[in-house]
Amino acid sequence: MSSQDDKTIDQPVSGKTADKVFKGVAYACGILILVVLAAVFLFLFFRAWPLIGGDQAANSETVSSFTGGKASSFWGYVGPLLFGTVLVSLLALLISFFVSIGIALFISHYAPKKLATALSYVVDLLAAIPSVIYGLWGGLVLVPAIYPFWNWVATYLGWIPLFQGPAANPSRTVATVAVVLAVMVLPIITSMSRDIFLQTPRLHEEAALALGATKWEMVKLAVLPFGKSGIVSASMLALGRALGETMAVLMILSPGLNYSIKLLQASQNQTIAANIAAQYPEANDLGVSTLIGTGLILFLITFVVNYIARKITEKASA
Amino acid sequence: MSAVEKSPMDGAPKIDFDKFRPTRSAIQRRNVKDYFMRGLIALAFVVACVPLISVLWTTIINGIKRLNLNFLSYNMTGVVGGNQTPSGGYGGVLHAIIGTLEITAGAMIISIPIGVMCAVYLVEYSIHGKLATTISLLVDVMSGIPSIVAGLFAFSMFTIIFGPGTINGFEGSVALSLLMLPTVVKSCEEMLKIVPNDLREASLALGVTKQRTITKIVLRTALPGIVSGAILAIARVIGETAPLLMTAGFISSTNVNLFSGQMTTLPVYVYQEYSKLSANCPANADATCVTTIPMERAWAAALVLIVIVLLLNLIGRIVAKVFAVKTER
Amino acid sequence: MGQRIDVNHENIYYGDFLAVEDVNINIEPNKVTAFIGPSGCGKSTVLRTLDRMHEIIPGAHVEGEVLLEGKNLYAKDVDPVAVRRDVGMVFQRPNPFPTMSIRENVLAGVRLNNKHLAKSDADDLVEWALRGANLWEEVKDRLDNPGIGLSGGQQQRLCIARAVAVHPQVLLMDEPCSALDPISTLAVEDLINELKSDYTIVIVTHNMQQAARIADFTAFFNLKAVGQPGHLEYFADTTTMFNNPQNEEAERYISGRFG
Amino acid sequence: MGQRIDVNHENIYYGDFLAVEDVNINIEPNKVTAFIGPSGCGKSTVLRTLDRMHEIIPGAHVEGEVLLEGKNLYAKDVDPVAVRRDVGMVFQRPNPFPTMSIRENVLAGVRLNNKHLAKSDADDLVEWALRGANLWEEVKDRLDNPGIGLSGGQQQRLCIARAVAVHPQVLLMDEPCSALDPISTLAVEDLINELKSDYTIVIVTHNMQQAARIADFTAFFNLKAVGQPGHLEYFADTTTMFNNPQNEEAERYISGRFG
Amino acid sequence: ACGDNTAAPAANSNGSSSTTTAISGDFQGAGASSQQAAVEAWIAGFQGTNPDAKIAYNPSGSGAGVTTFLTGATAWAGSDKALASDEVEQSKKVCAEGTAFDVPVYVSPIAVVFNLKGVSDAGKHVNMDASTIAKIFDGKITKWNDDAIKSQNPDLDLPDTPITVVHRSDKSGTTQNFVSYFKDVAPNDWSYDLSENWPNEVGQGAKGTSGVVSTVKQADGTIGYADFSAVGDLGTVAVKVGEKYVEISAEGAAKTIEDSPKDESATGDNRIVLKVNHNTTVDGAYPIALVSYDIVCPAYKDTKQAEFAKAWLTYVTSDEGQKTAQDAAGTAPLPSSLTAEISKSIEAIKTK
Ligand SMILES: Nc1ncnc2c1ncn2[C@@H]1O[C@H](COP(=O)(O)OP(=O)(O)OP(=O)(O)O)[C@@H](O)[C@H]1O
Ligand SMILES: Nc1ncnc2c1ncn2[C@@H]1O[C@H](COP(=O)(O)OP(=O)(O)OP(=O)(O)O)[C@@H](O)[C@H]1O
Ligand SMILES: [Mg+2]
Ligand SMILES: [Mg+2]
Ligand SMILES: O=P([O-])([O-])[O-]
Repeated sequence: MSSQDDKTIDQPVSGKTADKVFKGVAYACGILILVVLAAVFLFLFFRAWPLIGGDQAANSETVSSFTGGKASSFWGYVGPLLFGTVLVSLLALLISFFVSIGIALFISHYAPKKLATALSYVVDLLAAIPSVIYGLWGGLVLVPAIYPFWNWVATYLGWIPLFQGPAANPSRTVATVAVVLAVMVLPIITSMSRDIFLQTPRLHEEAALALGATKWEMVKLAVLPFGKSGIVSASMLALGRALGETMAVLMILSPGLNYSIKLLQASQNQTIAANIAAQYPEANDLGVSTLIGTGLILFLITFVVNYIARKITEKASA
Repeated sequence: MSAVEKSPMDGAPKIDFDKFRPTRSAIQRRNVKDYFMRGLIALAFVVACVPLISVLWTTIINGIKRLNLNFLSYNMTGVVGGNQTPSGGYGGVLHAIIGTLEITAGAMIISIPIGVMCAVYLVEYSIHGKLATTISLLVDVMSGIPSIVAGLFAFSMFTIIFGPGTINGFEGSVALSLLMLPTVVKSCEEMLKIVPNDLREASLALGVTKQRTITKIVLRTALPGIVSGAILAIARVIGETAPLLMTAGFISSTNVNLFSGQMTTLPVYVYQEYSKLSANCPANADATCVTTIPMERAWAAALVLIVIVLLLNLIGRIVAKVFAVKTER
Repeated sequence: MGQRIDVNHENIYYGDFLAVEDVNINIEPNKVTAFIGPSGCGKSTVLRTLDRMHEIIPGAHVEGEVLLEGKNLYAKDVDPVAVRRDVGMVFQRPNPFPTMSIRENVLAGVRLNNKHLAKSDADDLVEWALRGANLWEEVKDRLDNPGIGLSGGQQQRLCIARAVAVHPQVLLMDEPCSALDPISTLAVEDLINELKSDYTIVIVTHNMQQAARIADFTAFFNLKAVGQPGHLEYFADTTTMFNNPQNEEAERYISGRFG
Repeated sequence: MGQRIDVNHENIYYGDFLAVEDVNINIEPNKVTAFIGPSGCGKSTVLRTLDRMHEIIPGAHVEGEVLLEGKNLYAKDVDPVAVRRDVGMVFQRPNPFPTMSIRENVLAGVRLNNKHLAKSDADDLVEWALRGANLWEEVKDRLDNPGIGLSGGQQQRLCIARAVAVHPQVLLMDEPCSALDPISTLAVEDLINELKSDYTIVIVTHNMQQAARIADFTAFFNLKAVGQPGHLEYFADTTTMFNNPQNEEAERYISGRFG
Repeated sequence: ACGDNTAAPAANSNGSSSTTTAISGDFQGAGASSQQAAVEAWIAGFQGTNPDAKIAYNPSGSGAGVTTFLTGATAWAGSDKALASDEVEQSKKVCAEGTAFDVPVYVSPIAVVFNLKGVSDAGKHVNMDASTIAKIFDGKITKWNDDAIKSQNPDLDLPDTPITVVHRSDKSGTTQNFVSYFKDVAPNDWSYDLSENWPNEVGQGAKGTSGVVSTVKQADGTIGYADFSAVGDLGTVAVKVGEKYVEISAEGAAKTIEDSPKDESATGDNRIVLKVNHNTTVDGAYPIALVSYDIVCPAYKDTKQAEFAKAWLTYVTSDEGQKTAQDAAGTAPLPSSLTAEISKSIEAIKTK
């Protein structure tokens, strides 16, 4: 080969500008996240301001009108909502977590390749089923179908406060909503953890197998540790979706404003998001402020939840 | 030779390996556990299948009844009660399909470039800095923004900029892009992270600029993952109802202009039809007047929505396959 | 005591691709057998069939018999997990478990069978195995640091320690020294010499001097052309192989030797 | 023509950890310089400072000077991209681009820099580079297959071909042969011998015979104890290094040689 | 636009009184979701004579509809309840002059629906007086075979099924109208303040009329309240008026409204707000009914909007409009006693 023209390190490098511009754009996009979030926060805060800076008598009147006189202060209103939101979401996550991880492992390491491909596809598809459809299904199909089961639970496990009877009929209860939300978030956790599990380095899997590990031990030694942070982040995404889910809750749950863990009884809890959707259409200006105030609380809660989760991940990977 | 070095085994403890030999029962236990976990994992799969199949089955069975060409080619103008329209149908979802596609496309165009570039910033440029930690934490937080709050945000933003009562499709796109963004960033970030560092080093060592390394090697290698992440993000928002109720509104005629006028999307359509529950028929109506038509339309529209999602998935898969990258594991 | 391995008419496939053809070899117990041959001839592939690691690659399968003390590893009723318990393996690329400390990496295999290991037993075992891999001095003060934080050579020695710690009957090594410096290599070779009184050892190596130094028997694999299946060209005791090979290909390969 | 490299008082850090201390070395143009030394002594680390690849590791930085033909690579106005264009590198682990075919991998350095090559020029370049890496015969019929589909040894040779294809002034190689069989190694060594008329070559190797065979100069790195920084113990022309080293540590290390 | 169904042929379209030039342009309305069915039918009918008028109605809810109207973004609002006085005040900002006013557009009976094996599925009614209904909805009566119910239904074989009350969970005009019936007729059995929110925690709440109806359908022993048009094949309660039990019907509701006075507390020009007389004893009157209103301005900044609002209300309150709503949404027509007054209010809209 002919030698090329001599290069030296002094020669200008082409693509320098592109390099700088690209870096600038990347930084800008990173910072844009901050800006957007700040905008959302500020807007919510601004719209919720009358709760703090406005006429307090009018505020408590608004809250009374929302709650039928049950609460008269914003905190008395948001407290049970918050409780309900967290209760429903955690239940949903609890139900779906182990099932999801199981399915993800099934697809990534247990099922024959062809079946796994088909299942992956189905899971991706299910992740995409809109919540309004889950709402339809939950409200019209699941609610009547699941009543005998809840009734059975209430009859035989009623001594556990969670399952205290009588089971509401129709079962438009926290328990049923949690099942629907679990079904909704299941594909999210499954599809993300499956992707991560599939990325487990072959080297590590082989190391485990060569030590005489059974398949499950291989999963425990190589796959799960590798996927841990992915699983946590998938769960957080799922929790985020559950916390903010509106339509399915709105269409299924019979709401109430209690600090109650009677999962099988109706009119016990309500979630913040569903409450906003239910009340927003008929709310006046001050009512909207109150609802946005609750939205702000939800926003802060997700902040806290994610912050804690992040700390857990950091510790795990340290 | 080894005389030069003293043997590393000098001073090593003596080990009685028989102590560690697996006992029969230990092996038995491990095998049982292995089978047990295998069973549990398969069971998890079966358990999850029940509701998921039920959802699909219900939607298909109920939806197929009214899903026909007429339903796909008309909107809801001129539909009165349970009466048949002059074209022989009962109204349709053409306007909602157009609305869904336009609004979702708008959201994609906003959020995918931003999301990918943000992930690039997080993975390729930030050096574990405070800013990056904050941003990626906030991305997590953002994924928890309730869709309804996103709707309120977009609504008020447009109110401030374009005057009160502004409602249009693009407003819905903005609300949805807020919801899509964190999903795009997160999945893209994960995908960029698993691109082996070897490849970046190989490219940089060839004297390739960072920008070209990222666009031509890193993003290229991660592309299938990014595509499937983007599809997941689209799936996350294409079914949103609550924020679109306030931002894009609801209209029974076809509106193709994303930037002006209300726009119906499929989920909103489903919800509105569900809310109607039933339609009235005049006292002297004949059999062509169907009182249960709104619910039937709701299920049919739900089925259309699922089919659209399915098609998107298919397209995504084909794209991912065409660009597929064989990485060793 | 080590166990003997007899391979009869073995064909090895990756999917439809026949990678190695008709291998017949008798591996003596308590001896070191080295596999040599050009790149791509299937040394690693054959080695991996000896503890049924080959079959974890999707589509990969084996025809023929591999007898461990007369018992066919590929018989229907044999559990591959049990096989791998008895036949340890060290890989070409170091692969410590990234989430585990150095100590936990060494104990990983033992823990599978002994959930509750006495601390003192565990300590002894860790020290014994790490000394065996000539890593003890370097890491004894940071046993609780992650194994992945070590340099490449250190990682490989850690993997050897991990394989040795379960005290297998047979030890398979796929170029275990290719990432090691001479001093570590020497230590590992000493270890192999020491271990062969207890175990049967099979080692793949590119380094013919290494084969000559440590192996009792040497198997030379070859392939007729690229894309063709590899095969066992010549098998002999090491002295014959290197001094007086009765096979032209082997002689050509060895006489081109260096290093 | 190759360029000379002078390293002055170089300290290399990973974050706060001083990995290599006070390196001073003069690397002659158009000669092969080998780095040897025990595992973890910092051979790879030093090598990577010669084309500023070190600094892409977060927190990693360098003190001191590295002069390429008298020009400090670490001067403010020097662009690392330009440095790396002049100084090619081959890594310990093969790392072909998985998205690219064999052909595209070879051309990557040229193509990624947005240079347009006529098809015939490209074909010539691919053949030249692959022949140089002794890979041409094996892959010439499947240039459009993915590079990742090759065996480990083949992949590494592909990476050498890729580095060579951009015609660097200096070529850095970090144990390029550790995954290669003897025949490929021989070919690469021939290639190195051939290339040194045009380029300056620095190679890290564990194989002292390799160093003795191909290097004109040899640098022996060492480390006092684990956790301590590594340093350049002794630098000499290869003949002196292997026959008559003026350094006790080096002599001890080399006399423990084998293989 | 594409996909439009050709407008239903306007039935005997010589009916419209003032044959001014056809309206054209884009017009928006928003408000009560309960009006949706009627409004859709009206839009179709209105476009029969004004094919170039593009009208969109967003059934976002009465409150949101009024709020949107007060920003000036819509030409009219549909609402289940009349404007509050501060809303009237606020409307000064939006209307070109004067204040907004409400015009009744239809009357709708509220049904007390139930699902009880052996009764509702046999197509039978249950008789109840206001006090019994109030006690059920207040959780005081919990069994279907309670003496209070039995005594009023000697012919029925009532089972020992527990009663599950189903009420609206969202703010609702239907709720307010329903409980105001208790307030007026059985004040001793209903102690709660009047509100659009359901006041107690008895039974289950459901979103929207559709939620209530589908919930009632789902289980045996349920009872709820819903707009008549949504009842379907559920059982309905015959309500005691005077000494008789009256089954629900559009005509019955119309009779009650005819017997209802104007609400004197609603002050403001042109406003026609009715106070439903739940205590009516008119023969055949069904006392639980609500009046739905359209809210418009007497003058608009854009005269096109004014012309539209005028033509729209004219059509909606015309006999033809009322008939359309009755067919499409099962509403009851406005009593003829109001016709003159309504025309007067509509005439007040300035189109120049
Ligand atoms: N996972 C795989 N799938 C398909 N073919 C494979 C796979 N692994 C190896 N091969 C092929 O099998 C043949 C033998 O490969 P093997 O890795 O056993 O050779 P080797 O002698 O160990 O080479 P090296 O010295 O480079 O490690 C080669 O042609 C290789 O391309
Ligand atoms: N990315 C890194 N971060 C922190 N420390 C590192 C990193 N890479 C290497 N080191 C440390 O720097 C020292 C020198 O490592 P280096 O890899 O340069 O040694 P080497 O001589 O190339 O060893 P080997 O022969 O095993 O490749 C070692 O102590 C190692 O632990
Ligand atoms: Mg190999
Ligand atoms: Mg190194
Ligand atoms: O129409 P509603 O006010 O009852 O929702």
